[in-house]
Amino acid sequence: MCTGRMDPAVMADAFVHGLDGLLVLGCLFGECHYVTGNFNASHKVNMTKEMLAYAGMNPGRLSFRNLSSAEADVFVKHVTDFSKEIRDLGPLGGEADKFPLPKLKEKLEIARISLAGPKLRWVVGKKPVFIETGNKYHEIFTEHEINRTLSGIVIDEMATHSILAALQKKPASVKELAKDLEIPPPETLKYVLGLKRRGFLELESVQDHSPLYKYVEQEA
Amino acid sequence: MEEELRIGVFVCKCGSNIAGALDVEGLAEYASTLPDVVYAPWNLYTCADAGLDEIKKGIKEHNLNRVVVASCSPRTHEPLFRSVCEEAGMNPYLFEMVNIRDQCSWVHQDKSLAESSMAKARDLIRMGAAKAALLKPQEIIVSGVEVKALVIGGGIAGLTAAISLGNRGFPVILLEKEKELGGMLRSLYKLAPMDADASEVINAKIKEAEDHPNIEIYTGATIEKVEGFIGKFDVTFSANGTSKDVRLGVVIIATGAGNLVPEGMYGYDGEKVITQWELEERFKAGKVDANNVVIIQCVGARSPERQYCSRICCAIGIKNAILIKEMNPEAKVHILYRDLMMYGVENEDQLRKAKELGVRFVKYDPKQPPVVEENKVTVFHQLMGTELEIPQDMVVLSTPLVGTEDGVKVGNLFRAGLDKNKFFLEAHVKLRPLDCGTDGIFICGSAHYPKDVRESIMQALGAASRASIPLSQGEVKIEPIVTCLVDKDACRGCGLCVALCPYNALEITTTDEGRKVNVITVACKGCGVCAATCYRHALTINSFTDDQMEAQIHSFMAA
Amino acid sequence: MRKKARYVNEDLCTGCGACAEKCPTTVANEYELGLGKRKAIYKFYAQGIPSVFCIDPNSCRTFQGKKCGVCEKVCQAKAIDYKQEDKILELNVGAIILSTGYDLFDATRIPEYGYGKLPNVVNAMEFERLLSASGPTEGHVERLSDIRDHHLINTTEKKLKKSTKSLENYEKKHKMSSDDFYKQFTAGNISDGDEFPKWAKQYENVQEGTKKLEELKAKAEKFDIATRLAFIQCVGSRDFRFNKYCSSYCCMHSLKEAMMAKDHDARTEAYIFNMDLRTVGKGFEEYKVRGAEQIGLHYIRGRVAEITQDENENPIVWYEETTSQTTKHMTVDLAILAVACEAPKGIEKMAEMLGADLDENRFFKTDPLNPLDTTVPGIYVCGCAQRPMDIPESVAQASSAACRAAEVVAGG
Amino acid sequence: MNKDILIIGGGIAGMQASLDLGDMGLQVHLIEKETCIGGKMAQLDKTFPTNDCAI
Repeated sequence: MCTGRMDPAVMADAFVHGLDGLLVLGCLFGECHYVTGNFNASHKVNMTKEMLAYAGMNPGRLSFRNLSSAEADVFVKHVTDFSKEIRDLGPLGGEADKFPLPKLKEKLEIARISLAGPKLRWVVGKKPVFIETGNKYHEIFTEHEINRTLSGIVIDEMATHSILAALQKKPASVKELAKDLEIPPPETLKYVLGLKRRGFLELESVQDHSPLYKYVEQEA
Repeated sequence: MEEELRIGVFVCKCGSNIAGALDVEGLAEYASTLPDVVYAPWNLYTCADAGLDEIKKGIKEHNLNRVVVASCSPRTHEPLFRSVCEEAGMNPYLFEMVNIRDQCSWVHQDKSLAESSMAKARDLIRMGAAKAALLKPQEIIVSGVEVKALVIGGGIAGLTAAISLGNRGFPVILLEKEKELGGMLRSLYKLAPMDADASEVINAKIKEAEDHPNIEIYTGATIEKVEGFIGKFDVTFSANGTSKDVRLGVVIIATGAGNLVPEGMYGYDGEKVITQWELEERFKAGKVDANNVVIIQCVGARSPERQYCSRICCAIGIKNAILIKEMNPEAKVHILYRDLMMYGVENEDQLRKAKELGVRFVKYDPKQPPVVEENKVTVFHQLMGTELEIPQDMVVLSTPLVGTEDGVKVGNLFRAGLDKNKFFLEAHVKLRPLDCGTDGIFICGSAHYPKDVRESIMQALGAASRASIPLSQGEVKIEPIVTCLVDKDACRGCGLCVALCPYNALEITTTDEGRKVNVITVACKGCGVCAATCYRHALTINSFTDDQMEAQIHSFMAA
Repeated sequence: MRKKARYVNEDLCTGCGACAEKCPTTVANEYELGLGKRKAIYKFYAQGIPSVFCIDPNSCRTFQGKKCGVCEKVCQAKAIDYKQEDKILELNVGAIILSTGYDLFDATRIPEYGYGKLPNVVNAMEFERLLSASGPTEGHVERLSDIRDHHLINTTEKKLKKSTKSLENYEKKHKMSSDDFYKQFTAGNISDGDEFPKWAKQYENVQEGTKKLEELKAKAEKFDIATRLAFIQCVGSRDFRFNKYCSSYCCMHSLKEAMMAKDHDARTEAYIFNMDLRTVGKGFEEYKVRGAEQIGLHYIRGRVAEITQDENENPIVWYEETTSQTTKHMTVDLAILAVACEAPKGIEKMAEMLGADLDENRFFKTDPLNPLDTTVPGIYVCGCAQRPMDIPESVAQASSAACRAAEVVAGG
Repeated sequence: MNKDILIIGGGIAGMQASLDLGDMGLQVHLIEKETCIGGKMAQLDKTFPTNDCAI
């Protein structure tokens, strides 16, 4: 097995369960035992890091570093350095992170669901293909372009899944959602309408001229 | 119905290796309190006969259906423990190993930190047991091998490899892109140090291959399509206008190398300023009558654009200098060099012989390269510190061997990697110098790196030896730690996993239910990139599933 | 064929190492080329296979007729068997592969390099052990004279402790301080009893030892990692007095060692004295260029004429720099000799036994067009038994030799 | 004819030859004068040009 096996959702799951730091150590670039696995791993770790940071976690808690199996001293250095960095950050949900614990874990769980979802996985999975051989029309993208796209998706996914999670608890209006989730109301409306169109939400009732939306159970 | 979990944890003292730093009895007691653990003894040496018997006895007496050994490294001991579990009637893949020696007792020997080392050992054991609970039985994968080999390239390396495999009784198909067999040796004159005639050497080999009952030869051949994997490569090639499909077990790549044409360097014109290869042709034609010969080494090599040393050019330059001197002792021969790469036994002899014959050696600095002019070469002699003017009526440039586009094509077809100089990459520089990263494909000769005749022959025999292993076994056995499609309904046949797989181990097939991925388990190495990427979570890796990893994490956090 | 007795039952030994921990006898370790120590019951190296210990009868106390048996007592696997005997095995085989390897050139044969006399002149293999994290210095490159002095400090301390203890005994017995006693004794006031000269002698020992220890410790305070390194190429190779051939791998070996040393300590300045730096393998030239441009190794073209040492036992390397044609010298902390690869001792005997010819360099004779075949059909050769070569070439050649052998015994 | 093969020397070359032949299904006898196989390579710390560990 290779660092390429590191599933973004599994990494997020670890933090949801209260892990304070996660260090992924892979082969040196170009010397991967599984040819290209570590490149895939680094793309995934970077994306996961961005997602979790967006959810409020200090990005220093997740790190990807490289070494060869012959470098015992480098291994010791990486592990020692990283444990010191994490000790300095303190436990998850402390001052280093944007939110205190119960809220941060809720946010991280939404990040986990986003990372397990198809959209981010698809784009980060395609990243090496887009950079190296291009898309169907042989358009080759720069890493910068892909990363910009990914950042956009991170924001969208986080918002979408936050809305879904909130509505699973109880029906709410766009105004309420926008306030609770700290998303600007026009954006919230856009996400809600999109989710409604895709059949994730439906109108529950109208109160004070505001429509309330509720979550629609999805068939497997 | 799910069978009840009964986990056995065996904690090893490893003499004092583990017991010296950890309280093994305490760990065993701790293990017995873990969920689903029904039996947790400790052993002095779990790997010794007594310890192994105890595992077998434990499985029988306590009806264990999962076994965890907390001891040393799975690298060395996992196969042993697995086979013991199997002997006791358990599926060997229901075994899990925890490394509390290398990862705990050896690195945490500080007695003052004994309590935290113990905590870490407990974490490791708990995580192992949590994973063991989710293990599923697996079966070793066996795949047949078509007893037939393909050799690509009919030079000295390809011919030698084909003959050797043929001698072992294996049928061989030999493909050569040119109309004639022989490769680079056909254009050479004499071979050093044995002073043999290159044509005689290669012609003898060609005859031996052509007369060999086990070797089928196709010249003018190009490979069009390659599918499959070790044991079952399906290759389509065309030779002289007809197309042919064959199935082969193994492939030896011996596509050789090309010669760099030094356009624009040192006034190269192919007339008065020629390459070593053109000199060889003139030798063969008996047309060498120069009296003042200047040979320049490292032309187009060891430079920023082509950093590597081509290994054999010094020997070729000196061999040809000797030939000129032997034909015409009055001729003045200068070799302008940077370092004389005359490694080994015979090469050093050749160098000495050249000096004895009066060949002059001038060391030049690449920062002040020689200048070739009409009838003279000017060079700064690095060792004498003076500028020399050497009269010339022939300049010979020693150019490196270079990787070829044909090689790149073959490499792409077989998914065999090449380096930036277009030479084939070996699986491991030191330990697997003849194997490609892709199983069942082997390399030899100058396709791998510039080589002289002796080295090419040697490597060809070595590649034949490596290739004969799957052929003589008749099957390849593969650990079942491979990708598997766990959720066929989820798969949409998008092909993302196929694009990312470094081993060509996945393919999209059209089934009654639409496009679905198919895992070619024989080619899979179990890296898991596909499983971590699949946006539908349809793929996983046996024995490293998301569930198992998450169970370990949860168990770790549960402390 | 003689299978030597290990005096340890291979089937029972688990390789735990309890025996070696307790063994009272310490001797120089061949694996560390004498730089380290091992016990009389030992494993050649930590990761060695088979992972089974063996007893060296030449140093084991039991075999020397002394009382011991410690290993037998501590071995929980009951694997110690002092009565094991050498076994003669007879094998009938269809083919033989010779992979007898090589010996390192004995650098004492070049007296002007001072190997064996100057403490800080080592050979490349010894330096390899100094670099190794599992080696005698745990990877710290120390001058051998410093290692020797550290060792000397230890032994002196031990001796001193012993002598001080006996002084205390005398003091207790005679109720007199040793200082007083010695004053009286030298003044001739105390003379009777043959114990007193011994006491006096012991007192002198302590005085002397203390002084020596202080000196050594003061010296040792200045000890540091050896950072100025001279690598001397072609020691015993490309040399008409010894081996005229080129040993092929030493240039790369020295480059690697220099790079590793620099990696261990960034202050390292490494000078590689060479005739030609032969970097002919895949990636080798690139390695050399990287060594010079990125790592900052110094390549000096010139053959070293002599190595002497200064008052601090630092080697002084005398050489002619051929590019400037001047004689120069350089003081370094360690001089590392890249010694030649030679056919091993006893090769003639083996060759005679097998009937295979050796070439003028004592390697097994082969034909360049049949590079694995010795002069005897069915006997093949690979690795450095054929000629000097590096690891990948040895591995590739081993496969080739396997192929030739298989052709003979399993051919069509 | 006897199909066994004798290999004299358990260094890297001897070990590789034995492994290859063993994998081909042939009976190999590997003999080594020291107490462990491994030869000179086992004494090396790292190897060129990749600086990989030797053991």
